[in-house]
Amino acid sequence: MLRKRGLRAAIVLLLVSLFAGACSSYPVVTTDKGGLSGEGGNLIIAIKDDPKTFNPIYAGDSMSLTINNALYAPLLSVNNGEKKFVLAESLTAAKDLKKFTLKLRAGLVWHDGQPLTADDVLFTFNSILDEKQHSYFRSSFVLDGKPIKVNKADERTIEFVLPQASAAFESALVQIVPIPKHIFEGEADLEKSDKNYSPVGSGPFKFKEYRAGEYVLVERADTYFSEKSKLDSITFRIAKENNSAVLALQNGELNMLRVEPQDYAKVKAAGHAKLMMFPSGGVTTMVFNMNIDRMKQKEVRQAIVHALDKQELIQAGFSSTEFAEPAASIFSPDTLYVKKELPTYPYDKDKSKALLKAAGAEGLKIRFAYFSASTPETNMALYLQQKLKEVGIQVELIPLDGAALGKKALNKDNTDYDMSFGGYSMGFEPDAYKVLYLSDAAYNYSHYKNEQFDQWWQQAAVETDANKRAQLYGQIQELSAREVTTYPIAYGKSIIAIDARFAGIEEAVAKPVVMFDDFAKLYKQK
Amino acid sequence: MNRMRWTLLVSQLRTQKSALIALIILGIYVLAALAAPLAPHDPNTIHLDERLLPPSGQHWFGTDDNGRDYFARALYGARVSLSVGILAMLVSVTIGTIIGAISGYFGGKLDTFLMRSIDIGMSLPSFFLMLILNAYLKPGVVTIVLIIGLLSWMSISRIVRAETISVKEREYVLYARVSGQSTFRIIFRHIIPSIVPTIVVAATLNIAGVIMMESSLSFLGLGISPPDASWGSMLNNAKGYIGENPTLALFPGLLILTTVLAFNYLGDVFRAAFEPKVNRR
Amino acid sequence: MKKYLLRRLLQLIPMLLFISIVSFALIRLAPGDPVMSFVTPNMSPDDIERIRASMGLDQPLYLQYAYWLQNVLTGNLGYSLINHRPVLDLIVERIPATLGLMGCSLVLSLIIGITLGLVAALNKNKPIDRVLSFLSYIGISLPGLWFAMILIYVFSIQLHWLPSLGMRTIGVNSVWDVILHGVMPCLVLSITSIAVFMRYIRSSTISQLEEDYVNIQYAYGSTSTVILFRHVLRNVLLPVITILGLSLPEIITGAFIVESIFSWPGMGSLGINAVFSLDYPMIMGITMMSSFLLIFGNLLADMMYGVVDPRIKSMR
Amino acid sequence: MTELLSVDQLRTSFFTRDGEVQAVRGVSFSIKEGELIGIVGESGSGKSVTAKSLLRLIPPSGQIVGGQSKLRGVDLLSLPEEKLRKVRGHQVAMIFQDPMTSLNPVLTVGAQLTEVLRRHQKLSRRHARQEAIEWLRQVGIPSPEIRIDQYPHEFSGGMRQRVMIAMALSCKPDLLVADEPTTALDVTIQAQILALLTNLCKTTGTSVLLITHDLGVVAQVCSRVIVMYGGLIMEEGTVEDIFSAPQHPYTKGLLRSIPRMREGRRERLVPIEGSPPNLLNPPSGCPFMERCPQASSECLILPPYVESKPGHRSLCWLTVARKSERQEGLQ
Amino acid sequence: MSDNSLLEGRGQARTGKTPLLEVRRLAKHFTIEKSLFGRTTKVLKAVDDVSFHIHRGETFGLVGESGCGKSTTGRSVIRLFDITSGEICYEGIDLAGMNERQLKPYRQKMQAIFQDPYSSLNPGMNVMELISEPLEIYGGYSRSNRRDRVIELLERVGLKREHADRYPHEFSGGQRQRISIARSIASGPEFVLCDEPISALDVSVQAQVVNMLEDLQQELGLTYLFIAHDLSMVRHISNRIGVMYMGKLVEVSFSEELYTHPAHPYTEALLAAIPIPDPKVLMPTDRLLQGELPSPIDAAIGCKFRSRCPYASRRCGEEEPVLKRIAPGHYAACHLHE
Repeated sequence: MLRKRGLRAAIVLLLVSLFAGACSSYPVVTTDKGGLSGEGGNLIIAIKDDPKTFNPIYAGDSMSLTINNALYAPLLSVNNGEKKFVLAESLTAAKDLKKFTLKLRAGLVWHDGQPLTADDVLFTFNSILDEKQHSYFRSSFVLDGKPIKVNKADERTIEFVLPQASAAFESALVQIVPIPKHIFEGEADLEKSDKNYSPVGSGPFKFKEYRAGEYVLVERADTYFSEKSKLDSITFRIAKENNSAVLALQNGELNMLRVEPQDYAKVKAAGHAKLMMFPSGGVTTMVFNMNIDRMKQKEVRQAIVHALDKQELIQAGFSSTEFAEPAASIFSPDTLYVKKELPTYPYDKDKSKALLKAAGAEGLKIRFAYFSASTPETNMALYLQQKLKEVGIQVELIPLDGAALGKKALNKDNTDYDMSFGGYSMGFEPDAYKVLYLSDAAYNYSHYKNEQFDQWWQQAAVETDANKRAQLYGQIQELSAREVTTYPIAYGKSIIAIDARFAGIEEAVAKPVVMFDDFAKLYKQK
Repeated sequence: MNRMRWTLLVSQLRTQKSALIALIILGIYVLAALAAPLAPHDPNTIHLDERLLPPSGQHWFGTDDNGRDYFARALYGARVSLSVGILAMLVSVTIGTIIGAISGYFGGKLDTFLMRSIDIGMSLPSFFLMLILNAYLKPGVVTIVLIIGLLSWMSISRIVRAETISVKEREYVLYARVSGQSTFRIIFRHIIPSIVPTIVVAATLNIAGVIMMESSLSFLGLGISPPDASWGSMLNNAKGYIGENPTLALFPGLLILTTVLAFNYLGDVFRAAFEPKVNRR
Repeated sequence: MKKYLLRRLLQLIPMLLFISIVSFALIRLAPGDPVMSFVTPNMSPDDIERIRASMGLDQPLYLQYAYWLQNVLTGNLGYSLINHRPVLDLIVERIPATLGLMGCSLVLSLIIGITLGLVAALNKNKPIDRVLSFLSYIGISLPGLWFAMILIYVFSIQLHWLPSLGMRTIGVNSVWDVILHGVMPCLVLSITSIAVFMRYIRSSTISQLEEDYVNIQYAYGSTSTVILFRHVLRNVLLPVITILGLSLPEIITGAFIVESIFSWPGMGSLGINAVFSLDYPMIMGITMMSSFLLIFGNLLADMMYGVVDPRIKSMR
Repeated sequence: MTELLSVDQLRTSFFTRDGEVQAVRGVSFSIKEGELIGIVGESGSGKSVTAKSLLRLIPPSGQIVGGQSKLRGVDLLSLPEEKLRKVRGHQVAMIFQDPMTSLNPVLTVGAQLTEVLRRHQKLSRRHARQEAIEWLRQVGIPSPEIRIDQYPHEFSGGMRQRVMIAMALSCKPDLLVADEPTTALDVTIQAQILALLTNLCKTTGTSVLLITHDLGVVAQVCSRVIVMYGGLIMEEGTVEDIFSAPQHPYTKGLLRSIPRMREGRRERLVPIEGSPPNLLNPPSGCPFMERCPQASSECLILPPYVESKPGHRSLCWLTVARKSERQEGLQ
Repeated sequence: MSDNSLLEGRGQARTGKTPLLEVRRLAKHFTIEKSLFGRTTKVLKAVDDVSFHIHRGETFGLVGESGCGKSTTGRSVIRLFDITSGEICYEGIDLAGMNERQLKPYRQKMQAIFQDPYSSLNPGMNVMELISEPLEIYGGYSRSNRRDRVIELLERVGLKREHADRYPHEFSGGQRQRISIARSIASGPEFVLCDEPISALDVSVQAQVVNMLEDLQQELGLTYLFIAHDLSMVRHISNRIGVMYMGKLVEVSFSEELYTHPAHPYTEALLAAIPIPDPKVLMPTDRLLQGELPSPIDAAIGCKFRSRCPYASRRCGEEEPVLKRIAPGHYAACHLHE
């Protein structure tokens, strides 16, 4: 009789184990109340994906940058041109721009109560410069091969000695956020150390909890030196699918969301949220690959540009010019010395055909590469294909995923395609663009080589006189617009929807990439 | 197919009205696919001012997010989806039948080797294989056909192998060996014709699976490259507009559902028509 | 029985080894470069070279594989190139969600599939049988993506009954909330296997009812319900175990797709990102994990079959 | 011996897609207490369908379209289902042809035996197990206490048929219907099973209806024989009369086509030409007509049953003619 | 081993000539279980050390219960698969080692008819295609006279011209066996293996097929190896009969003598078990064979029949009996006859 019972037991066991496995494997949290929604409120912000790291010297992706902006306070920050001192009290540059002294505020403290001193800043810079740590920001502090020197003057002052003058040094400093020496000292490999999982920061919010694939929870830090955050906590909620995210915004599961152009109308109609729009600081361009002979001919480039109506091109990519302004200069609107009046190429089919005939390029065939996962690029490519067909140019579309496109673009003698889209956001310092346009620069996607052009960039980098610099950068933008090897299309706009119940948006100062400069200023109305 | 099986199939079709409906549906779709150029609008021209229009007299299925006529795109999409379905099925059925028949007929070490490699192939998550294979080949119909074909032949070869093993023991195959017929002739004159019914059934069910796989391939961004479209890629693009324009998702989804449904019904009708009871006492 | 289990386990090792070689070769030969996903213009080329070296990408392929294998044997699946965290931790964090989703959908499809299959078989050719058969046809022909969209449109957008995002509402921590979140993904994942089980149970019950041993039971005065539950059901349910094993590949692929539609925090979304950014160690980790799940699933089903079916047990 | 079962004008047809197959076209016979009667016939003669119709065990596509089958005066064919269930297995038991598929492969032999015992004899689980072991010993299965917990696949063909006999006789039925019980067995095992069956039925007084196509089995085992062809009874009589003085041309043809064991001379076999009739549209008259060497136009209409000897009737105009000649001779 | 003794009995068997077919120490073993490393641990000895010969024009019957290896012997003789050991000499030439190419001419001479009428004809081919297959292989017929040859064969086996275009499922069991026979004699063979050709047919139809086989043997001088488990029919058709038990040949003798004076206890029990179709002759219930077939896998030494043999002695358990001549043309493998 034993065997019979064994059989029945086996089947029952199979079913129960499957079900138990299903339920027990859920880390069902029943005790912890999640966000500490006290009277200050818990702001839920949607992010596209998990943050790559909580260690600022390795943070490159927008998710990590946004969260670190809440956890850590920078030395100083620059919003639409004007400087604001945070951890630092003052930054004085020497006459020859070769020496900078930085003075920290008094009484600064880390979230765990340890004092924040010049030692931490020194430790941060040494870690960044240390080749073994391969931090992402090392290149900004190595001027043609020679790293800068950092030494501690006293408990609150640091001196930076540069091997050569650099106007862009201040913009590099803005990106750096000090990390706690007492936490990371002695760690062989900062990148992989497990101290990164429970970060100790210096910003208005401190780290509470991270649940993979779901959310990152940060709460108000009382140790913050300036005005405490009115919010009790912020939850950065991971939402991959943007239409279910828009839905969650409507039923209150989310309070803040970066909105895609095509969802703008839907969110506006729903009326739950205020919509903020501000320049994203990014420039979308179209790049001609100068390694290809046909592309070397200026008439061909001009013919192509004349065949496109910039207004319609933007409408195709961003569904309306409301979400992306037509761009004239290769500099983004928030960059110093940006020029508005530059040569333009109005939509003129006959001129385009004439130019093509002059260049002997009838029946031209072009291979156009674009990033397959980006909807704007895909739609613009389709529009471009149809428009160029009208002037007799045959366009073959080549969709590539991020890794493949990146590798081809950075290959100096790449001939896999004739044209492609480009895009960058370099911040307010014009010298940062040098990396994209110098003849032998790593990221010169169009591989355009011009001595005169290079000289102007080098002079402007070391020129101390402001209007001399303005005049140099003016000539640069002028030449680029005439040569049209990189054709600026649009200045992108970031659209952020915030639940109507939250206020303090102006004080928090909307900012590209990290959404807001200071989350602490936001609060929940009663 | 010889006379006997043909009459059986026709009688089965007459009695099972569901099979008739299935044939009619497939007939309409194939005709529509062939007549695609006659569609009122061109599927790929972008009209920025006519974006996301609801179905109307002028645009029967409305327009998509680029202002392209959705009905025309559905017709051209039918061409892609049906051709991918049939071509991929042919690829997987041919490979599957040959390997299955050889492995089943010869048995021994060759059979164990083939079966072990199929076990390995089946335990590699097909999802990853799709992504990786697609990275090698440039996008297009040929790539999709190859990827899907290479992924779905393994289940067919298992079915064919099992059937070959059972047919191999039948006495008319023993007689063929006794009367000195060559192995090649035995496989192609006796074994494969007797397992044609199973192959046909597996083929129709495979087409259904292939069309569904094509739509999930598009979901992963690996399907047909723009400006052309398949039902799968149309469905995938419609994902973003499910809120205000559900029709964008409704039409391709319905078309895929009815096609796959038709193939499944046909598969079952073939199975019923060629049921082995025909030659059982 | 133990000898058979030992032999199957021994076969498992070369298979997993072979799979790891094939996937390593396939992944590493794909065009593109993992460094691209986090390179920014202000990083100098030699810094990039140093980063690539730190990832060990500059050594010859076979050496990289040797290191990878050596690490795996010591239980360390290497570091994700993008998230800078051990692959094992990332996977272990996510596995419960995927297993939970797959587990529930298997249980759901078993229960519903079997009951509907039996109901259809018992009322053969009656209206209810025709309706159920038609539904089962719809079930196997329904594209998962489309079904998910319909569910979202009806239950989330229009009726607001069910959330369509992630596994949990923020600030609410109850089992009921997780279940509410899991309803739609589970349904989408199991709709096809419900149909498959139903069709199988119906056809095999009908064929079992024509067997001699059933006639014998009638001849000895037994009723049809007793025959069904005491005799036929057992013969019908046994092969379900093998079908369970065979349908694992579809369920795993399906789980990956459903997870990204509903932002479900499982292995799937991790896998898709890893492949798009060519994060080699992560892809290897997830491929090996899902292959292991598949092979182990089939082995478990096979063993289960031996335990439950006396004919097979005595053979081993 | 009192009459146990009387079957009157039994008609059973199968309704297939191609039309009505009349498997049994009006069969009447009776079985007395303790009698061992055999129905012999080739495939398609309707012998098996007749047996199954007695307990209404025909597959769903078939239907009993007429006639009665009275067991001790109670017509089984019109009995409501729950009452008929009481009869099945208790008063009338059955054994089928293929032992390999008669037992449920996933249940132990003991489980299946005790289930029948407890249903008809209301025994406790332990008591039923004892009874089952006893019956296994009676049908000649060695060490039954161990084998009762084994599964059907661990028994040979012969052993399984013994289990079926145990199952049948354990409820002490009045009638045992055995549908080709030994066709699937080897000749030495067949001999053992037939010997076991006849002894047990004699000791328990159970009457047996044996269905077979093997004339040798009928001759050795049965006391009375019914010869069936084309869904009808061609001839019925005691086994001695049928074998020594067959009246119907079909019976004669059957007997002539089997090799005789007489020594020395080995004459050529005399087969019955042609093939069995198609019961989809059966001939109106005698079904054997197209294959019968002495067929005449009379055979287009079915003759009445005529007794050439008390208890020995046959369905043929020749018997009718012979009877009338004899009566003229008598006068 | 067995010498070429004088052959009386039916027909034109010539004495002293080399037999058409000579089987010496034939063995065919199947592997049931392999150890982890591929070494075979359990073997089923389906046919074990069987020798016999068949003269031209003779019918040699091979009988025995299921699992005794008679079908495997028959199929080994026509080289349907490779044998484990032993020789198969056709007119003195050993076929055992040959490959398919070398076997080709012998395939024409050796043909076969199988048991199940529903499985021996390819359901997808009509009668014309079925019967003309051997003609295509062994050539000599162009398309037109191939059709005439087929119709001639059809009529020879009692079927009509219009049957040529029908499919197997449109015929009764008896008619299908006739088609198999027509197919087997199409290429003009000398030897035909009949592997239980009538077991699946009704008694009346069996007689038709048996008569036809006898007529064809007369007319074409065919030699038959007739395998069956129905002993009475085998006795009718065979000149000499071999009885097999558990893969061994236990007795060989002329058909008449086997029935009148069976030498081996198993043959005796086998004959006693045949139900005689005559109520007056009652079966000897006392000499009924008891017990079950032992499992074929256990490799016990000694006579395989000893567990069920009423005369079993100690010697039977130790030493395996060998086929010995006990009378002209009559051999038995049993210690009783030493």
